[in-house]
Amino acid sequence: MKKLINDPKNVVAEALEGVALAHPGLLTVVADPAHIVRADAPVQGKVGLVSGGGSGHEPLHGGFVGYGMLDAAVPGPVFTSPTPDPIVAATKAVDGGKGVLHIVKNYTGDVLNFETAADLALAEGIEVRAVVVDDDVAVKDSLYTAGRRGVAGTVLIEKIAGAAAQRGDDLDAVTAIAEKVNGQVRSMGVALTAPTVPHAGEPSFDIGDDEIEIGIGIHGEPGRQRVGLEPADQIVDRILHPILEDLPFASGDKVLLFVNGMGGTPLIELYIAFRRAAQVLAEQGIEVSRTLVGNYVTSLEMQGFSVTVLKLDDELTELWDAPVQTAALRWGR
Amino acid sequence: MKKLINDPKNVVAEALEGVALAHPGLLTVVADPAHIVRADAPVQGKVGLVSGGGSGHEPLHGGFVGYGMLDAAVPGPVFTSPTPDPIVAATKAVDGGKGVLHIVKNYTGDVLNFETAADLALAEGIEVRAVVVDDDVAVKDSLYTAGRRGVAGTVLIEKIAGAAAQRGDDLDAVTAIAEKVNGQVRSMGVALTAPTVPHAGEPSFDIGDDEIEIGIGIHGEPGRQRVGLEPADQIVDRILHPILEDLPFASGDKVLLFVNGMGGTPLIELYIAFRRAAQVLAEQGIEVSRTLVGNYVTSLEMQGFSVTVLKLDDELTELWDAPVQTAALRWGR
Amino acid sequence: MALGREFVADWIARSAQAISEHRSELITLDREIGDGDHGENMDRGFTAVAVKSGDLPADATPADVLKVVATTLISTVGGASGPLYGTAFLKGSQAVADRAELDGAAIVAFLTAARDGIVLRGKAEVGDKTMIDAWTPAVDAAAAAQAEGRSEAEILAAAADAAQSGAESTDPLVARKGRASYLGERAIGHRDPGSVSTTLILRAAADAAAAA
Amino acid sequence: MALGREFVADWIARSAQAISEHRSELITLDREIGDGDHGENMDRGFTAVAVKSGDLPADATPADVLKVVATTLISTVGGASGPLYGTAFLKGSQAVADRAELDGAAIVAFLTAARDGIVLRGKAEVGDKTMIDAWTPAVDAAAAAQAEGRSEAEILAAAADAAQSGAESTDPLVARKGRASYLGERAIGHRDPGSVSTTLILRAAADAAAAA
Ligand SMILES: Nc1ncnc2c1ncn2[C@@H]1O[C@H](COP(=O)(O)OP(=O)(O)O)[C@@H](O)[C@H]1O
Ligand SMILES: Nc1ncnc2c1ncn2[C@@H]1O[C@H](COP(=O)(O)OP(=O)(O)O)[C@@H](O)[C@H]1O
Ligand SMILES: [Mg+2]
Ligand SMILES: [Mg+2]
Ligand SMILES: [Mg+2]
Ligand SMILES: [Mg+2]
Repeated sequence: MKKLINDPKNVVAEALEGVALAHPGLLTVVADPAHIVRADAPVQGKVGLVSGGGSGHEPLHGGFVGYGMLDAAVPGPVFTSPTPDPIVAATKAVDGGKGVLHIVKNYTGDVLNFETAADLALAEGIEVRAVVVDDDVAVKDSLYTAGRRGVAGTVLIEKIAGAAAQRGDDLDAVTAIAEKVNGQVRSMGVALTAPTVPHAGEPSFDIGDDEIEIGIGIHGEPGRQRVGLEPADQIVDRILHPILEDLPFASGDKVLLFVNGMGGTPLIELYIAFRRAAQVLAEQGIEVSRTLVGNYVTSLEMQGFSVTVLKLDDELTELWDAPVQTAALRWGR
Repeated sequence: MKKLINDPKNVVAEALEGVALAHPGLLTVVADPAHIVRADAPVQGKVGLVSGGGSGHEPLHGGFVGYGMLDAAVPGPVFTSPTPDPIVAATKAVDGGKGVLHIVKNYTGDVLNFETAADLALAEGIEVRAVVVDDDVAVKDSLYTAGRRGVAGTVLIEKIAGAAAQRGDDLDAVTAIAEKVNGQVRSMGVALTAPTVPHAGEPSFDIGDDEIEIGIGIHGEPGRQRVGLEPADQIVDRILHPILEDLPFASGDKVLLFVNGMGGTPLIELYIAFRRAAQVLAEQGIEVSRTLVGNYVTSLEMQGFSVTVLKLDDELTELWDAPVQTAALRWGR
Repeated sequence: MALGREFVADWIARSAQAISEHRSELITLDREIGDGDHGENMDRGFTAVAVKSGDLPADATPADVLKVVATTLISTVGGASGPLYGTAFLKGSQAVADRAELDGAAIVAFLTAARDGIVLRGKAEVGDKTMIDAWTPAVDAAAAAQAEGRSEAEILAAAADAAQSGAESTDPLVARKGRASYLGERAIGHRDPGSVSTTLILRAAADAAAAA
Repeated sequence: MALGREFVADWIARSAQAISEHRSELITLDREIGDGDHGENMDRGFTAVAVKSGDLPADATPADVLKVVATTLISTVGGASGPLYGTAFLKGSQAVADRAELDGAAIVAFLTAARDGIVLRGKAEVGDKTMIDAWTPAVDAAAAAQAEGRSEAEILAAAADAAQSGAESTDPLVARKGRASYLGERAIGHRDPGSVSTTLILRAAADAAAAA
């Protein structure tokens, strides 16, 4: 294992110290229980947005704390859901009197820990709603699974719900927007290599030099199929078609196309993937009206990428375009 | 070799198609001879800024084309300087009547090709200046080398000179600002793994599982020393001290601290490195008044990072803070 | 001989020890069909439990200790197993809240409430390839042993043996809950990590009771 | 027998062939003390040269062909070697601009001007571990052979042999120009890739002359 760390036990704590030093004025880091809040939290009269989950997916979620997006992020240990305590602390820290929305990726651990935290926050008089993100079409949503996972679509939900909260929507409305985005966004990912969790010390799965893992999760959970290494265009086609068929997306739709790097894939390769995805959408008469390319929801140093497609309407487009000022996503101010 | 590409021969061309599709409205991509220009180029009455160099360092340089930064970027093949033709084409495309500044990283190939291009542009009546960036303290600047290399400090020069051009400074003034930043910025990098150039098919150097390369370049050129893997804090100390001694930076200085990822290192690890660098500067009485953390000058999928320190004054700070709108760096609009 | 607070303390210490010794094994199992953190999560949790449960006043009851175990697990383990084991110990402690010492009936009541708590939170059934595949046979075996009038140590040994077989029974299964469910058929041939940690904890209980 | 346009065409074809055959070798050499692209750069350039030089009118002189080689190398090779080889062919072609055929004196004039062009752009001296370590001995050997009244083929063979020894002489050197200079002592024991490509091109010239 080759990592730029000191001690596997201190990875999250030391990185949080770095985050605090790198972004003063934008956010405040509380070391124990670990969470990150907007520098001006709580914003009175605004619905608070809290997200969180295991670390190792940076910039998710801490990189999205700030004006127009999240009010707080709760980082667990690497690839492990945070416990309820820091979620409760973050929820209290951002409550501006209009209630708090939890944005939770659909993993048993995240869901259970956020549920417990919501109960505890409610006991302290804070109104809490939750939206459970499940955009990953690689997992069948059936009685026989824990349901679809929450992956890169989370960023889009955090941005758009964050804009709704920032413009003053109430808790019901912000929750409804978040649910709406979750209903219209679909993702799927591919890995070329496996990530190595610091405390585990070895790669999360073994993969041959000529193999790729289709439908990979963001925690090194193996995907749904392993195939031989293929040209980029074929790989993009493999994951784009299940995405388009799932909603389904149709000719005439306007969409946001998001090609997300998993951490270890060079940006130049992400643009090659973006090119193919945009070409396929154009062929199907789907209009790409907004775009995002880069490493936003990562899996440590894993090489790979995911494609996310969100169906847009005027309202979602306007909320996407609204000003945002966070460490990882910024425009309009 | 495991890459998300189609054919090694088409990597740059296909990525440029992706860039064009991902950032319409912001920039225009010319396929042959390959270069990227601001969508609104040439901006009349503004000094034009052109940079370029081998591909594989994305987002450098194409990700910095836009309002307040570069007017054009000229990507060569992976890790290979572009030829004069596209540099001339880019120079002509951005000439708004006030002359053009070439920002050239100090490598023999880049310098020679930009020189030839400048001669050709001059022959067509365009006034061209060049600033040669050489911020890498890993290389001794002596008669016995090609001189210090241009590495991550390039981003800071492009941003600050870009802001000077955007506010209307003339060619002499923009050139002077760029020279000033180059004179006050120092960098050094470390690699944990080697990058693999698509057409080469194997890693640029061999490195053991327990070794790191100190003073690495951004093209897989080996560094000045190989040592055993160490805790992150020690690695940061190893590269930060030569940086601080070189200028030298002194107690009371205000600086911009930039921790740059080489492509394959997770953001969480970059923040651990940032933490240490900020601590050391604080101990030495150097005030970190601006910060940047992320993958800005990469070396394909290489794991590693560099530290850059720029001495600031009020003017440079103001230019750094000025609005910028590019694919990879954006604030204020 | 009914089991008192010392038993609970010894059980916790032995559990912490067993989890720490099997940390890598649990990581490896979770790496194969999950995300490779189960050993780390449980080790972090039980290390904290061992510290926290030492801080209790001298007159604390078994239930007091078990409640501290619950809240400590909830606030330190994270992941899916944190809330599940936390709820198990919380509900279990509530089921024996009035006892100064735990007799066979109390042990069965504890185990039953613990298992029910996990089901309440996680909605898993036997055969879903989760820790429930260890807990439910353990509860059944403990109840049967208690009905036969066995000692507390024998009841817990029966529970541990049944948990062990239950864990083994997960090998051929496809998972329907938790992260392994994403894998479909590819989970076949791997043991569920949570069922193994459950076995370790119940075995620690049996050993502590035998030594009491 | 002086060498005409067919010789130049054959030289180009043989150079392109040799560079293509040694592409990986040049990449490996450059990988060791540079950035691993020299074989790719030269192959891209000479492939283009082979195409472009075929497009010339029937009455083109050797200098016309050599000028196309120069501009094509400048606009396709990139890196350090592109402008250097481009300047070499440009200055060389200018030195023989007036000849319909190249005799021994013209060949020496070409080689000298080519070498001087590289020095003008790159400022390297013999011993700096660059392609100049092959060019300068080649120029000297060619001049000596021409002074002795040797044939064009013999002059070029002498140049190629000297370039070859010159390339070998770079092995023990520390580099003072180009990317290898960043390596300091670590460049010792490796051959400069540009001196090897220079040898290939001069050997191709000698072979073409011998076959003419
Ligand atoms: N819904 C559930 N009901 C019961 N047990 C579950 C459920 N989901 C997961 N588990 C148990 O949790 C274990 C995984 O725990 P752990 O690895 O610590 O958490 P995570 O899956 O969040 O990484 C599984 O092996 C399984 O026994
Ligand atoms: N200043 C110089 N003078 C002469 N030759 C040089 C100089 N710098 C580099 N070279 C030659 O160029 C070769 C490297 O070419 P190449 O790999 O194509 O370019 P780059 O170094 O830009 O990657 C070196 O092996 C050396 O022979
Ligand atoms: Mg986990
Ligand atoms: Mg090169
Ligand atoms: Mg797990
Ligand atoms: Mg090279």
